[in-house]
Amino acid sequence: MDRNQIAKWFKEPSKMANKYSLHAIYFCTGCGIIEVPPVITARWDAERFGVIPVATPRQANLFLITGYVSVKTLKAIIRTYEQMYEPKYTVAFGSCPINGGMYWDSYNTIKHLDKYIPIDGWIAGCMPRPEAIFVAVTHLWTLIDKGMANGYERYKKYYRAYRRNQELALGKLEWPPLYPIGEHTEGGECD
Amino acid sequence: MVNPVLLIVVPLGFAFLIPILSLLSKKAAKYIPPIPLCFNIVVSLLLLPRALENPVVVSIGGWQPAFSINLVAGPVGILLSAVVAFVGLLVSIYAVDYIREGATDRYHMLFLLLLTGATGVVLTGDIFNLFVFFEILCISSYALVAYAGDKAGIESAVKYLIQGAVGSSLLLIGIGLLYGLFGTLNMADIAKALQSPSSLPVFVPMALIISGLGVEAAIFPLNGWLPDAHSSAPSPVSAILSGIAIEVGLYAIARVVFTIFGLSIDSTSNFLMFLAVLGILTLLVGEMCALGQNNIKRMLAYSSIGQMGLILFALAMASSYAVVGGLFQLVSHTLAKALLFLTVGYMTYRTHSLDVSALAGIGKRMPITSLAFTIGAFSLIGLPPFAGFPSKLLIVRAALATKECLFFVLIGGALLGTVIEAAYFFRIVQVLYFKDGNTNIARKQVPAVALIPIVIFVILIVGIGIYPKFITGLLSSAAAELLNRVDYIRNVLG
Amino acid sequence: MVGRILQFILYPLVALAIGVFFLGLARKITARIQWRYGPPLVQPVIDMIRLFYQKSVSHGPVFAVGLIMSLAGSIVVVLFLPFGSICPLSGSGGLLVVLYVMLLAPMGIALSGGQGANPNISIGISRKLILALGYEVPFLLVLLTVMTHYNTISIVQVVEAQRDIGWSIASLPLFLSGVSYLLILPAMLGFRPFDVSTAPQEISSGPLVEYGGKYLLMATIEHALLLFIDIALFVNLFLGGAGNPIIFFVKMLIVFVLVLFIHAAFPRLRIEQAIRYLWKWPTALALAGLIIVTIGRS
Amino acid sequence: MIEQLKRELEATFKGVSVTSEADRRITVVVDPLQALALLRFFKDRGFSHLALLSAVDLIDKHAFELVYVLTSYVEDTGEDAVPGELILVVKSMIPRDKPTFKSVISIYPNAEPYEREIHELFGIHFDGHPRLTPLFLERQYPIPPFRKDFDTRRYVEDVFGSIPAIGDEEG
Amino acid sequence: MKPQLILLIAFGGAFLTYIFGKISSKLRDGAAVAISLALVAIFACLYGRPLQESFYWGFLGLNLSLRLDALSWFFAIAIVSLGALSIIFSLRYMRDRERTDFYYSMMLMVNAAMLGIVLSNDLISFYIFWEMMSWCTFLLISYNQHRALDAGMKYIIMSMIGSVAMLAGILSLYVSFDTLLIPQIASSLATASPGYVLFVLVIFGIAFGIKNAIMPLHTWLPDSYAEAPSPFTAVLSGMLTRMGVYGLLLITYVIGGMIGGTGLGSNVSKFNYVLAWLGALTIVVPTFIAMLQNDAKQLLAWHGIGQGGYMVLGIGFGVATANSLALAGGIFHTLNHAIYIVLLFMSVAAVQYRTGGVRDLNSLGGLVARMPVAFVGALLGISGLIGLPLTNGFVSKWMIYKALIIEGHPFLAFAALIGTWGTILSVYKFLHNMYLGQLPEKYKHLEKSPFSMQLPIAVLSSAVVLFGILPGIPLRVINKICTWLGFSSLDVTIWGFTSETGTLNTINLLAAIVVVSAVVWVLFHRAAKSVVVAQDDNYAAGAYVPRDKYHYTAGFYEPLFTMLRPYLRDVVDEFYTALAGAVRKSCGAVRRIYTGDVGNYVTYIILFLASLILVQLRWRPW
Repeated sequence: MDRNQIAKWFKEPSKMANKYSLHAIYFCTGCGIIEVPPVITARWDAERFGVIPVATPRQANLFLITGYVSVKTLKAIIRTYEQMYEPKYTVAFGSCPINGGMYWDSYNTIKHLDKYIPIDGWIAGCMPRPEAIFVAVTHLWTLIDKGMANGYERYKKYYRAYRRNQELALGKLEWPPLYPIGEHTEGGECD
Repeated sequence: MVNPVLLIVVPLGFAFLIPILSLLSKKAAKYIPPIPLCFNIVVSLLLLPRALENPVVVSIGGWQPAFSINLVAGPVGILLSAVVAFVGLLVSIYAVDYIREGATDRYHMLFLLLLTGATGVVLTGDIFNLFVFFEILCISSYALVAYAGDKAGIESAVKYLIQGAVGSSLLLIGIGLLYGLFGTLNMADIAKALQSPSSLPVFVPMALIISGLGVEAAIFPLNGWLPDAHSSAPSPVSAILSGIAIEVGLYAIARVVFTIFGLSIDSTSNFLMFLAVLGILTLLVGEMCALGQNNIKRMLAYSSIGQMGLILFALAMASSYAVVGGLFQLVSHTLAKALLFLTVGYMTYRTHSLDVSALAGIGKRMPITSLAFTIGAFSLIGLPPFAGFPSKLLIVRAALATKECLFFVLIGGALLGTVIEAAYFFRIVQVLYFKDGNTNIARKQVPAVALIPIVIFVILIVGIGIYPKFITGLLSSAAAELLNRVDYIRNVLG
Repeated sequence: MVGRILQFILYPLVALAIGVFFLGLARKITARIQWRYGPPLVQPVIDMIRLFYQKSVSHGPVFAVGLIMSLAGSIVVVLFLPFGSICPLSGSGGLLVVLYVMLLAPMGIALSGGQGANPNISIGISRKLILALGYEVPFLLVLLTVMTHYNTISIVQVVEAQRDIGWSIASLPLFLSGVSYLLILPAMLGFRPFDVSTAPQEISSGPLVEYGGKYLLMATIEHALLLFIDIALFVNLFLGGAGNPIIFFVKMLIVFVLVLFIHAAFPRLRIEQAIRYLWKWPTALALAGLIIVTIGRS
Repeated sequence: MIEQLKRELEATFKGVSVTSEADRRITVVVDPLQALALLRFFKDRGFSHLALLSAVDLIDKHAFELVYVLTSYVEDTGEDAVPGELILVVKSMIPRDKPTFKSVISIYPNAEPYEREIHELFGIHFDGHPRLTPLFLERQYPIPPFRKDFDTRRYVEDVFGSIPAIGDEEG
Repeated sequence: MKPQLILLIAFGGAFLTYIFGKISSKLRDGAAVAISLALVAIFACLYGRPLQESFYWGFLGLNLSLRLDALSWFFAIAIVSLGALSIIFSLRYMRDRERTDFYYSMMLMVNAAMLGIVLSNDLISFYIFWEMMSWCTFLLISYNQHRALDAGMKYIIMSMIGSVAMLAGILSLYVSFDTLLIPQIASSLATASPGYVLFVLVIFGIAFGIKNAIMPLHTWLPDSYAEAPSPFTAVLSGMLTRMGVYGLLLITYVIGGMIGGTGLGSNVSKFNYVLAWLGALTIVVPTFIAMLQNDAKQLLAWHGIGQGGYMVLGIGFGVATANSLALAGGIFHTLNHAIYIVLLFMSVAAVQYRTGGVRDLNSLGGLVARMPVAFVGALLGISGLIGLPLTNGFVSKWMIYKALIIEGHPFLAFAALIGTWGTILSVYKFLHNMYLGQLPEKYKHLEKSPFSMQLPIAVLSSAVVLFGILPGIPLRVINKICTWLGFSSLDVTIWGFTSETGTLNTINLLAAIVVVSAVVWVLFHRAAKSVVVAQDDNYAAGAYVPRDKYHYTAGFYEPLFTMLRPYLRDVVDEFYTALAGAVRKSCGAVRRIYTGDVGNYVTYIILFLASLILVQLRWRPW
């Protein structure tokens, strides 16, 4: 935790600020959300590290995807992820987003979440404990330090592939694509 | 040189000429009436300068005053006869085109008779003569009301006849009693001989005469006949009835009260106060009945009752300003009400129904007539640029000048009446201009013949409204003549 | 002259610093009350730096103009308030102008929120304005009591008057209005019992829903300044507004901590409950104060 | 009370078998044609609460079994009723190859979501149902997923497996 | 340039436009604009020169005369300029409506009548022009037919009651002083008995109260404003209703000498004190009723009443305690209110013109993208209405409040301040529901408002800001009016007031706000860029809400209304409707006297006669 090394602050303030002010969007995607209240309240207090839950994606720069992702929830996750703005990081909770976990053969859950949205950090475990969340957060700090937490750049770079996968999984999406894809934007004008 | 008797004789002569002429050619009858009326206007204008200094007294038949029938052509008489003749002329021009079906020649004869009666009442100085002319007036108006020939017309004419008869009989009894008391029929003689009007033997004839004349002058309890008569009569007839007949009745009451009984001079009796209260009562009843009315002619009839109440109130105040205001209101009401009835005549003729809502959209179809109607209505309410405003102004000023709180209350009632009047007239104006309807009628003006009188009336109303000095001079001298009884007696008895 | 220009520049920065310190203190003390360790005192500064570098969403020109107008309004109000001995704009209108310039802040946020075109924003703004109407009734009564009592409309003269006759909260009528001011302070600052307009759970932080990086930065600065203004106004009017800034800051700190305890302990009221409360006790006290003052005066 | 009910049932409906397992639970098996009449019959008797509507895929009998579980809100369902409510299970079998059945919304309005769910997951069409739109699932499935002949692993393999990972095909 | 020549131009212009209208509509529009601009030019160059001219003796021996002095010039320039702007505005607004030449001639006639009122030096011509104004307004209000007819009737009946009361007042003055020239009345009224002065004040107070819609007499205003054609509503709300204020100022002039002080003066100050309290009541209640309205013009109409309360409060309080700051505040507020209420009505009219007459606040939204100029006009209008700093409303409200507080009347000030907050809530709802929020699908391709509508909006918006920043310009004229009315003059400077009990300096305020906004803007732009996003790319808890289902501006202050609704019923209006019903029922009853059966009528006659004689026999009254 190099929060109070003033020199670093002056050298690269945006990276340091991003590290020590991670506002997580409070969006219950799956069974893992039951882990978040103890994390942010008295016993484990994530606010020590500057992590507080916020209500809207606009104010957030950290997206915790907690638990299995059903096909219907994926639509909401994509929409929320696209409504957040750079620099933004995603951390996937539990084994289900990694490879489907115990729902590996269910027709209704998404197996590999990173085929649809970029993920910066994974926490294994079928519902990891709060301490694991803090490990993830500190791991995320090092990633930010090394500049490897570049999920949002990957999303921008391979947006066409991401969009194609999303439409493969969900069928036609109502909202226009985030970045101009060019050849097959049917109708909707890109913003 | 010019003898006031001509004013009565010429129209009477022409009246009897019409049936003879109609034997020759049916159509000629309707062009006759305007001639004697023009003659009357010319004569009264000629008489005017002489009458202004002192009234022209003429005794027919050469007998001495105690017995002779004499005419007193003072400023009041001349003024009113001029007004009667003028309005009669315009309405006769209007009737030329309006009256087509039925016995037109009999209509024109009765019309002339009515006007002669009115002129006679205005000019006469003898109470029995007053009664005779009064009878001519009433009988011809009964017949004219029934002229339309439909059920409503006849029924209301019969009702009018009955009430008129009762009124005339009361008048006759009153005159008889007076004749019994004073042995003379000449107003000036009676006035000279009469001391205190409040003594019982004098009061009873006065009461009789006033109620008799009151029936014709549409005072509150006595005017049951007016709404039916004026609404079911053809428009020119109701124009004449509202315009002239009831005004003449009111003049007769004023003449009787002021000259014969001299109530204005002796301060003991406050009978005038009673008349003033009666006037305001008539005003309020007339206006309130008109508010809820949706038959347009009945509404105009009720508004005539209202206006009569106002004039009676003004005259009953007996101060110089008040009487001037009263006479001014009388003239402006005659002009405005005649205009209203004439315009309504053609509107209802075109829409075939008397209902106010049927008049929707007439503003676009008959623009000039509805503009004339609006000007007439605004003048009746008393809005500034029109004739009604100065007259109402004078009446209110006179009432306030008396400084008695009763008159404050009464004038308050009068102003409330004005507000109610404004309410229903503005509603009609809205219906005329701002409601769409009657799209099927062709956008055609009133025929030219009817248009002349309407335009003249409008010019007169606006002219007097903007420049009232035009007739205030004549009115003040007329008021003076009405009020001071002594000059009247001196002039007549010489 | 140079001193005045320096005052013009430094005073808002000092006010901002105090406001941000209060925000950090608020989070720290609430955490400690909730038995948590809580973020460092400088956490708001870190958040603001992060927001400064964060990209954000805009919904059109009014979205930004409204926010700029509201922040400018707050800063200008700060210039009107005497802080210890410094008072840059004392001579141009006094309390009435402060009252009306304070309107700019809520109007600005309402305007920019309006263009955000989000149902949460509209509900948030309507609650914010209703709440404002709620606390304005007692607030205006309090200000009128003070102005009528000292028969002046300039804050500087009120402070000078208190220097010789002691704190105005000591005199009976103004004690009532001082207590009433304290009762409505949480509503004015938007703290817990009354933070119904930016409730994260119900309407996902009301007017702030669409505010991203720099917009959220402006909103936080504006909230910090609001803290400073309301508490400085209270200290000036009721606690005598000390000679040098240090004592002034200590007085502000005491008042702020008092309000903070209420903030940390109470659950959020519904908007009707808030209005009913605001129009019952604080208004009664303020009205009593005003009646006593007017009777005393006439 | 149960015997009296049983007698009435046999009297009015032919070919219906009534068995009672536990002390307050009766199972009635009826052929689809008379099912609606039976449900109407029970509704009039006070069983106004349709607790559950579910289907069972009897793949070996080539049939779907529709199970309606009825209870009553009111304590006593008749004059001499036993205190405590009575649970009724009405079963009817429909052929698997043309799985259609009449909708019971006219009798039990709250059956609407159940019927949509069964339509979505079993593919049983309820004619007379206002809107048989999908309730839970996001995607279209060749065979309704709850049917026994739906091989979920193969479906997952060819649907989700076929979606390439990001970044690897561009090298 | 004699005053009656001006009136001749004004009235002649009205008839001329009607005749031109018959020839060609273009000619008529040109003529209307030319005449109104000519009038503006005339009055502009008549600034310093008082005129006195009696022009007509013929009217029943009364001498009608006109005058032009500081007070009448102040109102005249406002009437003429607002009239010109509304004529320019209605060029495009009334283009494809029928009976437009009637509309234009009536608009010019109303302006001419108002000029007549303001220029008249004696009460009869004052009354004549007052009546003409009333029935012209009636015809214009009923122009939109259908619902406008009842609004017109309500207006004309109440204004008839007012003018009838005024006629009685004028004639009682004439009878007791037999002169109607206002200066002469002023001198002779000084000697009149206090009771009589009170009577005159009450009578004229009723007449001017109805016209200025003071609380108990205000019920005609909301319907008339809402139903009249919008450009005329602008004139109606801007200047026509403020003839009541001009009347009040005339009364203060007439009773000039006796302000404050005992005896006669005490009556005057008591009356004005009651007027001030009525003004305070008129500020609070209509402003909160305005919050309930869902129709844009009704909302603004209720605000018209509320703001009228400020003027009456300022003038009434100023006269009651001889405080020239309050009086100046009242007069200045009349001008300010005229400017921003006309601006607001014009912006509503522009929206109405484009959306085909829609003015229901629950079905509009997001028009800022499509009609930016109308939005800026509305924004400046409402900030003037609220009194935000740098707008003209702020300065005049500041003057009234300072006077109230320094004189020690906090409760009046409290009512006025609460009125401001009521205005904020209802006016923000107006702006939000109409301009901000989601743009409905059907207004996607709405074009901008035409230039002829944007010009007046631009001119008025700049006037709002100009008088807010440099209030000295109008205040110098108002100061002259105060001295003319016999009050102490204020030390007015170009940027506000200097006085020992508290100065107002708008230039400091302007400088502070501009500098600070610049700093904030720079900070704002140095931060990371922001992406402009379509209106439906909005946070909705992850769901995507389709466009036309996303409209939500209905029922803006529902929680507050559930609490306040029972108290915000317009009790006065219900009372008046009940009264009207009672009058109509009694008229029906009276009509039953005429039963139509001739037997009754004859019995009436006989009964009348018998009672006459009986009464004479028994009591001998006559």
